[in-house]
Amino acid sequence: MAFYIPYIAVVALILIGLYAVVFKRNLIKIVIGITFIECGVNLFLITLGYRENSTAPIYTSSPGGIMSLPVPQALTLTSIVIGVAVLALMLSLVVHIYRHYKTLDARKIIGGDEE
Amino acid sequence: MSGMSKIVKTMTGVAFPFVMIYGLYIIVHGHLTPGGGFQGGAVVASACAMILVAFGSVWIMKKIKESQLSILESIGAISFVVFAFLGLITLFDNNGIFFKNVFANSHYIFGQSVSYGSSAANINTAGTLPLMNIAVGLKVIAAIFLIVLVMASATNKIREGEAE
Amino acid sequence: MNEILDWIIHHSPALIVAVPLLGAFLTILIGKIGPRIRNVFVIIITAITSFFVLLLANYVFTNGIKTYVFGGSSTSIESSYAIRILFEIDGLNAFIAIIAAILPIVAIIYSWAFMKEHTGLDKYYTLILLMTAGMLGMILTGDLFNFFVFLEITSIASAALIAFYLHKANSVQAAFKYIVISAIGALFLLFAIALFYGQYNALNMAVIANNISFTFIDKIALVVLIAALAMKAGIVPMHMWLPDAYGRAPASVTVVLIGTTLASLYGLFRVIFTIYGNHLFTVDSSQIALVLGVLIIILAVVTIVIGVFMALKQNDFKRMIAFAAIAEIGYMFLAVGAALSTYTFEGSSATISASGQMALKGGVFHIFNDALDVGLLFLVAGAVYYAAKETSLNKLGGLARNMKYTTIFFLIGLAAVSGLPPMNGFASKLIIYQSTFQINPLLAIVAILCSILLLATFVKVFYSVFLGPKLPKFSGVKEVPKSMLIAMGIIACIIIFIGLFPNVFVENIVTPAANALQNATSYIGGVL
Amino acid sequence: MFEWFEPLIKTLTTDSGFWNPIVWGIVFIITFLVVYIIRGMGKKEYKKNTGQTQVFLSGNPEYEKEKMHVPGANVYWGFTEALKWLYKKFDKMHTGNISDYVLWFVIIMGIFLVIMVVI
Repeated sequence: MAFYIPYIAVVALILIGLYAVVFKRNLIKIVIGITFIECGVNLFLITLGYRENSTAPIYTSSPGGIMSLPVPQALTLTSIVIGVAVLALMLSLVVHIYRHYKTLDARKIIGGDEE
Repeated sequence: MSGMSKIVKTMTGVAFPFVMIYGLYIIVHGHLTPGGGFQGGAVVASACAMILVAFGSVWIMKKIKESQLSILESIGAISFVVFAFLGLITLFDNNGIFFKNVFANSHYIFGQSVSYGSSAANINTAGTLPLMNIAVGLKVIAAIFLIVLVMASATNKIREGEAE
Repeated sequence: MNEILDWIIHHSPALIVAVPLLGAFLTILIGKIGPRIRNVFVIIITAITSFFVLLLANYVFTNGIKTYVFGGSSTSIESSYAIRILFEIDGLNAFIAIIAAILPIVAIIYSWAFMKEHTGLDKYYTLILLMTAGMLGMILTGDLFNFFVFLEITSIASAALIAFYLHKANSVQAAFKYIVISAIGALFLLFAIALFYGQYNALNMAVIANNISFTFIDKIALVVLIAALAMKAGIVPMHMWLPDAYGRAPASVTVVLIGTTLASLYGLFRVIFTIYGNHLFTVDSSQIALVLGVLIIILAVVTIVIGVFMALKQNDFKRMIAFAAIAEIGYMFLAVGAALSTYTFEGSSATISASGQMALKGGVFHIFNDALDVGLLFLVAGAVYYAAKETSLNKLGGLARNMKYTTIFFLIGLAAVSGLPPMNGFASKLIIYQSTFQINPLLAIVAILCSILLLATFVKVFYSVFLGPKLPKFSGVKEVPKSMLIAMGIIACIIIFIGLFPNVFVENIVTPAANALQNATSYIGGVL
Repeated sequence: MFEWFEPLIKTLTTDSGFWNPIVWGIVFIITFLVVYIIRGMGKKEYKKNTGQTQVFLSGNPEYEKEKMHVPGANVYWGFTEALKWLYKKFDKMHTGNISDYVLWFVIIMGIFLVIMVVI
């Protein structure tokens, strides 16, 4: 059972993130929701990389037994780096939206015809 | 953003070199210990962000310009791609491959072979990898510091706009 | 000379991505010297990239699949150790890469004059080159995680470019919506990739395709992949970001955005036909293929109908073309869905019926035509905006008197996008109509009716923008500068060439792409 | 000598039809010539610099240029008016709210998931 707890956390994080994106009106909260989804996916990747009783894949003095491939960690790291860039871009766009609309309510930021 | 109290400024001055050195250590030892260009770069950039918070964006904008940081950033990115291109260096023969580690075991820079068995880590190994780590580190330092700096100065501008 | 050419072809998969990447970061440094040198430099970089793409495409169309492994010398991988980054190019990749190579060069020539008045152009060109690199990387890669990374590079660069007119509230909100949609789509893509990795310990598309056994988890992954990539490709009802983004971005950026949308569509085709293809079409599961095909057909019909009807109603030039672009994407999707629904199982492997194969050809052919037609129309819209500083159809009028060449280019684009002979759009739509008529006549009827409505839509634009009396407020409007005319001219020439000689194009380029789409086994064999 | 030209003029065959722009172009040009000849047979009654060149609106005075031009929103007014019930639904769908965009994505994913699981 304990083995499944990370997966439950993954599903919970993704659902919480989706809930925030779909039902929250504040743009900052929507951004936070996306970060939640990202955390869930990253946690999922990390969880997949776990092998019981395995060692780090340093070949020169291996004690033997199974090694766990460090690929998921590399993937997660890449995903985090991309996440930082996306987060920075989203927040700076939110700053600009606030400058134009003087509000962060998603229902009021709907575009429309050019003035 | 204006600066904070004198206590904060002093303590930032004390802590800054240690954080900086730690970050640079992570960058340079990326091929030996956990870490690498991004992680170390993020640590160094957080040191810079600490300075930003303590001394204020107005003070720091006098010392350093956005264009300088963006040049630094593109130099980091260019050198990364150039190191990747170095793999093609064996011209006109199909042994060269993009991203090939040409410096490994070559006895040039970072070119020593790793000795077999458990031993103390030798920093002078792994060929192109440490060089790429340094390039990535440079880019990450410049980029994250630039993001934080621009956002800090943007909030400054918004506040000024509201005051008008 | 031949040696150099061989060397370039051998390394071209890497160079195609690396050259624009290097150029992107060099642009910032070169921009310090002067704007003219920077513009020439960017044009040279994109021209070199396009040249490499053409060389590679030529090689692939004559010699078959080409693989390139980064940092390693052997081109194949053992199935147990499949973690190296690998580019694999078959007919389909090469076909889409040609489109992705044409669009940026046109956009950059166009923006020489179009963007002249703006500041921050160093970053503009950097981002366009990054977008090009990301787009080509998405198309050429044979690795799923790599696909995700390039998708994110493309999304970030394009979101920043959509917000280029920072002083306009609409551009900023469109960019925000685009980045939110891209981030969510890409994260679900990553989730699906993680599902694959957890099951098969592989990230390589060919290895996954070889091992796939269509378990319950694979079904979830398929659903997530289809939904995420369809959203990125602008399929109704997940299309709402597209008119926002296309309509508010500068016209030169929109042209490259079309390429990124098509790259996502390519990803969708790759997932359905290659990753799942091996299982779906070699094991007796034609029922799944049928259901998948019917689902895709439903989405496609909805896409065409809603795209066309919404386009008819719009009063903003660029937004209208954006909805028309959605309808055009629906046509490709319709053809592919129709082909998918005709899989029949015989003996050990499933085969697609003759009309299904024709539909596939039409769909693939239409990808190329759509990119060119819609791209040309967006460039015309940009030219009108440049000359009259206005995009609203209610305020424009009588521009044909002052802008002769732009009007001619618009007429070419109009004829092509609504499928009038002898433009390229007619050839591909004819194939789609005829093949879907044999699969189900209703589909063909819907397709033809919507095509007529598309013509009506653009006749409205033609009337309200270019015809009518000479309005006094536009009396000072002049023809746009040469660089913009050259950019429109390049696309118009390709459109007319394909329109006049469709068979050359279909035989030499489209057929290998359509065959590659059906042949998952050879894609797998290229690596293992 | 003209071998290079041969593949260019080949007919595009679909499995139930064919399409050759060259043939179409020839037919088009011939039709154009015939129409042009017939047009040339007409009378030349048009005279420059007379009342014939002025705008004639049943004897009413000519409006300003701005009012003479029908703006884009009024083209196909009848069509959009007749299909108002449909357009109302479409407008309800295109709210422009980012949350709704994501909601559609979730809905489509859910429908696909249900269908795939049932099979």
